[in-house]
Amino acid sequence: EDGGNAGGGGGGGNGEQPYIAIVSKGFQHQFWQAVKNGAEEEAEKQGARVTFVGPPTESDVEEQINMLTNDLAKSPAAIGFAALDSQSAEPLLQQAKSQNIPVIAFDSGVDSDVPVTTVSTDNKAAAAEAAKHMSELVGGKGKVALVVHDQTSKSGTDRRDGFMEWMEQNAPDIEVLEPQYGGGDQLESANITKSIISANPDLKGIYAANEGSAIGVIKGVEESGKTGLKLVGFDSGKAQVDAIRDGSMAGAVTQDPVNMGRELVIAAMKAIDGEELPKSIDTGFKWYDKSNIDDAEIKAVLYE
Amino acid sequence: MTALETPPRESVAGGGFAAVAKGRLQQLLAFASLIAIFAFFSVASPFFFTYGNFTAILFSTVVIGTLAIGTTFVIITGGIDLAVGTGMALCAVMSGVFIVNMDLPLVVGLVATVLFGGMMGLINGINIALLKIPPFIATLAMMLVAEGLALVVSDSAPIYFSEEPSYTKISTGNLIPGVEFPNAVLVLIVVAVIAGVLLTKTVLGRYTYSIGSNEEATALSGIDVRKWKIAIYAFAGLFTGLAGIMISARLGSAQPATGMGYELQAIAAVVIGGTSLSGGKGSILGTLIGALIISTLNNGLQIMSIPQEWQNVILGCVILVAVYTDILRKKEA
Amino acid sequence: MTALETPPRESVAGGGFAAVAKGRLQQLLAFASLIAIFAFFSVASPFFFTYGNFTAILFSTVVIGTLAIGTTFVIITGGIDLAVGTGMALCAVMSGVFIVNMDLPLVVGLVATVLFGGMMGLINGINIALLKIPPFIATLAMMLVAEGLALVVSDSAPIYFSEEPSYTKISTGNLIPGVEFPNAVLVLIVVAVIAGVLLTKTVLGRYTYSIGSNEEATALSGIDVRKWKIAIYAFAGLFTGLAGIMISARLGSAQPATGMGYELQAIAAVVIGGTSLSGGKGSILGTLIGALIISTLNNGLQIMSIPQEWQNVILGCVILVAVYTDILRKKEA
Amino acid sequence: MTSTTRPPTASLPLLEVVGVNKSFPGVRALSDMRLDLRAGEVLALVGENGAGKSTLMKLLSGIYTPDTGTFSLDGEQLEITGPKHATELGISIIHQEFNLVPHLTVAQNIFIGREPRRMRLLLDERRLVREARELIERLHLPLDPTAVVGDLTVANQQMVEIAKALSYDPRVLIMDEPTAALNDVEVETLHDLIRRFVRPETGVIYISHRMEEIKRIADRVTVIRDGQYVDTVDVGSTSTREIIAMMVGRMLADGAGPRGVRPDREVLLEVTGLSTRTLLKGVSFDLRAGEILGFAGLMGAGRTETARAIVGADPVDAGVITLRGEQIRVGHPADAVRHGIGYLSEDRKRYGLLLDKDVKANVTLGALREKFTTAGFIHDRAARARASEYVGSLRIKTPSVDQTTKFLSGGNQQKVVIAKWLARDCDILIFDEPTRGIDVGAKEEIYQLLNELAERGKSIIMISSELPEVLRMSHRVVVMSEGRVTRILDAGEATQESIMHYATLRPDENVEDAVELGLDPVDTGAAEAEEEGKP
Ligand SMILES: Nc1ncnc2c1ncn2[C@@H]1O[C@H](COP(=O)(O)OP(=O)(O)OP(=O)(O)O)[C@@H](O)[C@H]1O
Ligand SMILES: Nc1ncnc2c1ncn2[C@@H]1O[C@H](COP(=O)(O)OP(=O)(O)OP(=O)(O)O)[C@@H](O)[C@H]1O
Ligand SMILES: [Mg+2]
Ligand SMILES: [Mg+2]
Repeated sequence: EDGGNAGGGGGGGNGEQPYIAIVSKGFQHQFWQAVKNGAEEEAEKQGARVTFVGPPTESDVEEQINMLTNDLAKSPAAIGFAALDSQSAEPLLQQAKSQNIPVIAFDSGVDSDVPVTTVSTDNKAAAAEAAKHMSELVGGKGKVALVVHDQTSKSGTDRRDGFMEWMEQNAPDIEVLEPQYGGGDQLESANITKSIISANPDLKGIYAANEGSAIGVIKGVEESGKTGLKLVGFDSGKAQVDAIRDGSMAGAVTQDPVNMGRELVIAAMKAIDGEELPKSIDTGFKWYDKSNIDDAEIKAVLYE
Repeated sequence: MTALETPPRESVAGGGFAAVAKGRLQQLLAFASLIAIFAFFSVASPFFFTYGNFTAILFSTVVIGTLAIGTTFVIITGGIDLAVGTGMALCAVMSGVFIVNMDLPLVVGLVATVLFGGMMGLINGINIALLKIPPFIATLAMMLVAEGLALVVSDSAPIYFSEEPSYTKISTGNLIPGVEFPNAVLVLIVVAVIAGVLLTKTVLGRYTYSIGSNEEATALSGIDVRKWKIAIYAFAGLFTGLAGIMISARLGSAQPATGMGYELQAIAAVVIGGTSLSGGKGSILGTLIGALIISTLNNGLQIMSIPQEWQNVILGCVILVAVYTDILRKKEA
Repeated sequence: MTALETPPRESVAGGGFAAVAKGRLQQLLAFASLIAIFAFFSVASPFFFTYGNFTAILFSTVVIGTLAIGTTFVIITGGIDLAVGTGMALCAVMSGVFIVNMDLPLVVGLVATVLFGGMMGLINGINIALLKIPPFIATLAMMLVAEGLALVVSDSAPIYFSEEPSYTKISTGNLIPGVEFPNAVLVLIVVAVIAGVLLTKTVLGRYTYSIGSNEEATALSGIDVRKWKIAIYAFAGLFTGLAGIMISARLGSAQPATGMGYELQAIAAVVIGGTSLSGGKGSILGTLIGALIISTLNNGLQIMSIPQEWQNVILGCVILVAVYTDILRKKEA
Repeated sequence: MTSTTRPPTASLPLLEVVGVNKSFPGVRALSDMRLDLRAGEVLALVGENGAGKSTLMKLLSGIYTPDTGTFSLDGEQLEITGPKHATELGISIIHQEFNLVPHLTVAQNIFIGREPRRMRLLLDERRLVREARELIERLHLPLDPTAVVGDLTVANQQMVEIAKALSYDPRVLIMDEPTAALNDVEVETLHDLIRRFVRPETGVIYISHRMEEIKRIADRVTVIRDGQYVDTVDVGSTSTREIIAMMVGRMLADGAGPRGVRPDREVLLEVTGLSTRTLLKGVSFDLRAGEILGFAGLMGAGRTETARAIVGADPVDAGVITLRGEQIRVGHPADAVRHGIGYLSEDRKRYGLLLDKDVKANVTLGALREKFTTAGFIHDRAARARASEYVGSLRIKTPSVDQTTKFLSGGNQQKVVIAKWLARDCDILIFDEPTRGIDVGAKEEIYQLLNELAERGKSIIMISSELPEVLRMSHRVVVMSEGRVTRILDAGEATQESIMHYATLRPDENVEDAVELGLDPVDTGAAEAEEEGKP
């Protein structure tokens, strides 16, 4: 392996450390920061060096391709990659393959035979879980709204479609309103939420598809003064956890981003060492609400 | 140069009676667009014309409105400020640092945050006035720096004000007893009035217009344009700081990654409100109306449950029509 | 209007010998910043100075570069175009519609896409030149409309060109046999040369400068400014169409939501390249250098493994320093 | 007096204007205006500032459309639809305002809209430059076709406008104050040009406030007052005083007062060895309280640059400025004004006015902080009162102090700038071409004003390209050439001839001149100039 060289940035110091370049779908959001933290922790434990980059929004496909290109130029020992669009990355994945750099897909699958394994959770299934709880909370009927962070990215559409499909199949009496998109921006999501509430006085519940949307929804409901709405969130973070504790949000689905980061690095190290890996590694998701929020296994997957 | 222009229909701030009346008329015209939009939505949706929805619209105008007021000053000088969006995020983070991490008394923390915004503006002003870097570049650089620093300072994690319940009251509390009227809107109104007075009644405001109208002539009149430009940018920066407080007070947390894109909305509000990007004219009232037009459209289209991908299309068209009608009316007035 | 400016010490393209020499010097100065940045990264990282990385930098310049070339024309007239980013996304989607959904022959589809971009520019031009809507507003509205329409037309899902392998070849293929040099870069070079010739050697280019320098005087000289402005915006729109093709060819898919933010980068490239936002001067070469400065910085900082939150901070500072050095040198030159 | 007496050379009316009315909001610019231009003549058009001269010309060049009235060319009635149409009809105009494209070159400006092309779209730049050069040579203009227009002085820009107008081969040439920015030598060049242009089939309408010029160049003169036609008379048989009387509606006192002697008061300002990188070489002079110090020189002699250097508008390389015996540092015009030195630029639009602001804002701009505020708040009423006061005392023609300045006529704009400096009340005022574009009546008023200021103990530097004005007003005259002070003349020794002698010394090219000035010719670069050899 010649990939272990520390780049000119001189972060590692130790030239022997294997270098894992991670190109994520995002960077600034808490979810991605949690993945990053998990990866960095694990790398430290294993004596590896990681870098973690991601485009500012989950629609900046070209930017992600540029980032992947740049990281490939550093000849890393392995690459972790969460594709915004599988197909666009295919030529670069092929290039990685020809340079003998193992690629580990994470977060969502990549339609390609290049990645040696995929560390992911099933967003659709997680969203369906949220739908199931929502249905129970509102008693199987009434109007439910969605505030989603993105209408084109895979995580956005999966979390939307998983919810809507479950409702369609299992809760015929629940009317799901046209999804609204707030770009994951708290303020915009809050404003959207208030509009939805104004326009639908008989609304029963709102589902928020990521952390930013969830904070916005919580704020919007609070500001509108409307009570009795059932809110179901996604991901974690302090604001959501607090809301669930004080009852303003009923519960949320969380994936385990920290663990995803860890598993990603573990898989990468194995790949570097030439070990066999399973086709996919599921990092799972969990439903949490007031009743189980302090359980050890839930606490472990929440990030603040 | 203006030989081709239609003769003057406009007035500037502080003119005589005729001028004032004409000025008012114009603002009424921009205001007319807003009223038309209001009327339309009121008819189109039964949920639009409610007290609750009005306060919702006003509430959603606060952050953009605050940023747009600061931006108005900068644009009247003929400059531009791209740093207000991410700068606001950095100020929000700084308020978290001051109030939560350093545990300063609330008032001290608030003042420090506003001053921090002023300091960013000051740096912009120095880069622009002393180093002669074009405003677009200087504030673009500041936008990037603030974006990065917000993440660095906050360690890429939100800072929560859970221990400071009075902090969120700044935005969501009701100072007026018994009336459901969020403080945030009061704050916006108060700063708008202050900004309006400063712009029309003080030397700072007058020089803001003069610099935008003819910087060289202003300098040759014995006014230290460099000093005043720095002052104006620093002053505008205070609004970035205030917006940082308003957004984090509303959310109960300082979100380091918010803010990008707000600058364009703020500029749009200013320009829709009749301030010219080439400088020399504009008003705070116009800016507020511009901001209200945008937030009313956003609100109304959502209330009408228009599919979101169409909302932007309609928003774009309505802005065009509103501005065009305004142009037509000015011509005919 | 521009009679009020400080007399321009610089010349525009197409001047006499002295003017040309001065122009060249200036571009060399902007170029010097680029070289300095290159030199720094080459020393700082062993991975930077490689053929592969150079083509990577060039490759990553293509889309912004193409947009920036179109934007250069608009900015030289003293206008601005905020619609190039989302407009590009709409054009990408339209190329998907033409080539994949309607199954038109490749060449026809490409031409149609470019013309579609031109049509968007035409609409901008009409709004600006005939209806007298300020460029900022007109193109902001177009930006919103295009953003929405890209989602509407594509049904919010990417359109894949999997059945059209020759489509992606436009970007990723290697026309030059045996040399690893992506076609996309060739395309950029070719259109840059064409744009440069048009800007400096044709009537269109001459009137572009003339309108930006003194619109009034241009009109009084008997030039139909409205007609030419429309033509210039429409022409600039062609580059939006081309950028739509280049980005979707590179990605193998038309992404309806990509594009927001590209307009700011394109404008930044133009301004860093020495084109003044107040119009009347600028060059294609400068714009290319500006675009290269941005993409080289992005590439180099990542190659150096600088943590991402710091990358923007550094990017901002370097842009400031680069532009400031340029200003200093011009003063001394 | 009627206009029916035709000179023997007179032929058919080339251009006729009948019954033209034009109003702007609040202003009746022209009412029942008429005018006839005969083929083969130069017709002067005179009137006070704001009389409506430029408005009439803008109607003729298709920029404005008249409310009522008709135009006819060669007896044929026609409608002028726009600037382009006007040039097609053979009417070319040189506007009072700057109407060039500053970023383009001289050649590009001259042929804008008519660029020689190949294959319809491609520019033939070489032919463009060649044709421009031919034109410039034919017209004997001192212009470089490849120079960028924005870099030229006002005077040279004016030359470009003239070249551009003549390049259309017009039948009617309208010149709206073409000489306002020119000095005597250049005026002569222009007049030569006009004489060569006037042929039996062409005619010129010539607007100017300089009466002696009109005497020299025009055949007849049409006088207008307050937008109304007064009369048209033969220049040869009418005295200047009569023309002026028609213009202002009364007889003006003969203004040529006694030339002043340098006041015997303390030296206020002393400038020593002022040099700039671009032009000035060791400029030194002093200025007493109550003195009017004239600055004379040819175009580009460096008078403006001296003024700008003193007030800190341009960077200074070397030199000492002493005020009341104390050395001062001036890095910015604000410093100068703080020390009581004010500068009125020669280019009021570029450097003097906020064109899109009202008269009041302009008048009070400089003194705002000192005179019209408390704690930063503006006293609007005081500002308005003061502005109205100046509008009255300087007879600024404007509907109100709220009128936007760009809609005032050129001369009235100049008065607004003067009012701004009067409001600021500086001890030292530098007037750069203070009467440029100002009508005779107003000129007298300005002269009186300068005298009054001087009597009140103010010191005045008056830069002017009009020698009669310099001679009449100055206690002493500083003559400059090529960035040097070549001589300071006392009132007694200053004559047209002596000033011209010192203004035309060229020590850098001419060794004898250098010797006369006591300069070392090697220092001055004369040697290099000789080596290069002049064409
Ligand atoms: N576009 C306009 N809008 C309003 N008023 C105007 C406009 N143009 C000219 N005026 C007014 O019309 C009158 C005539 O102006 P004009 O420019 O024709 O004067 P002029 O005779 O050329 O004066 P000067 O000798 O000072 O150049 C003035 O009172 C002027 O203020
Ligand atoms: N901004 C400028 N850019 C380029 N050249 C300039 C500039 N300002 C002045 N110059 C040049 O400097 C020289 C001195 O001009 P200055 O204006 O001081 O002369 P002047 O004696 O006032 O004559 P006038 O005003 O009649 O032209 C001129 O040759 C002019 O071309
Ligand atoms: Mg005039
Ligand atoms: Mg001068």
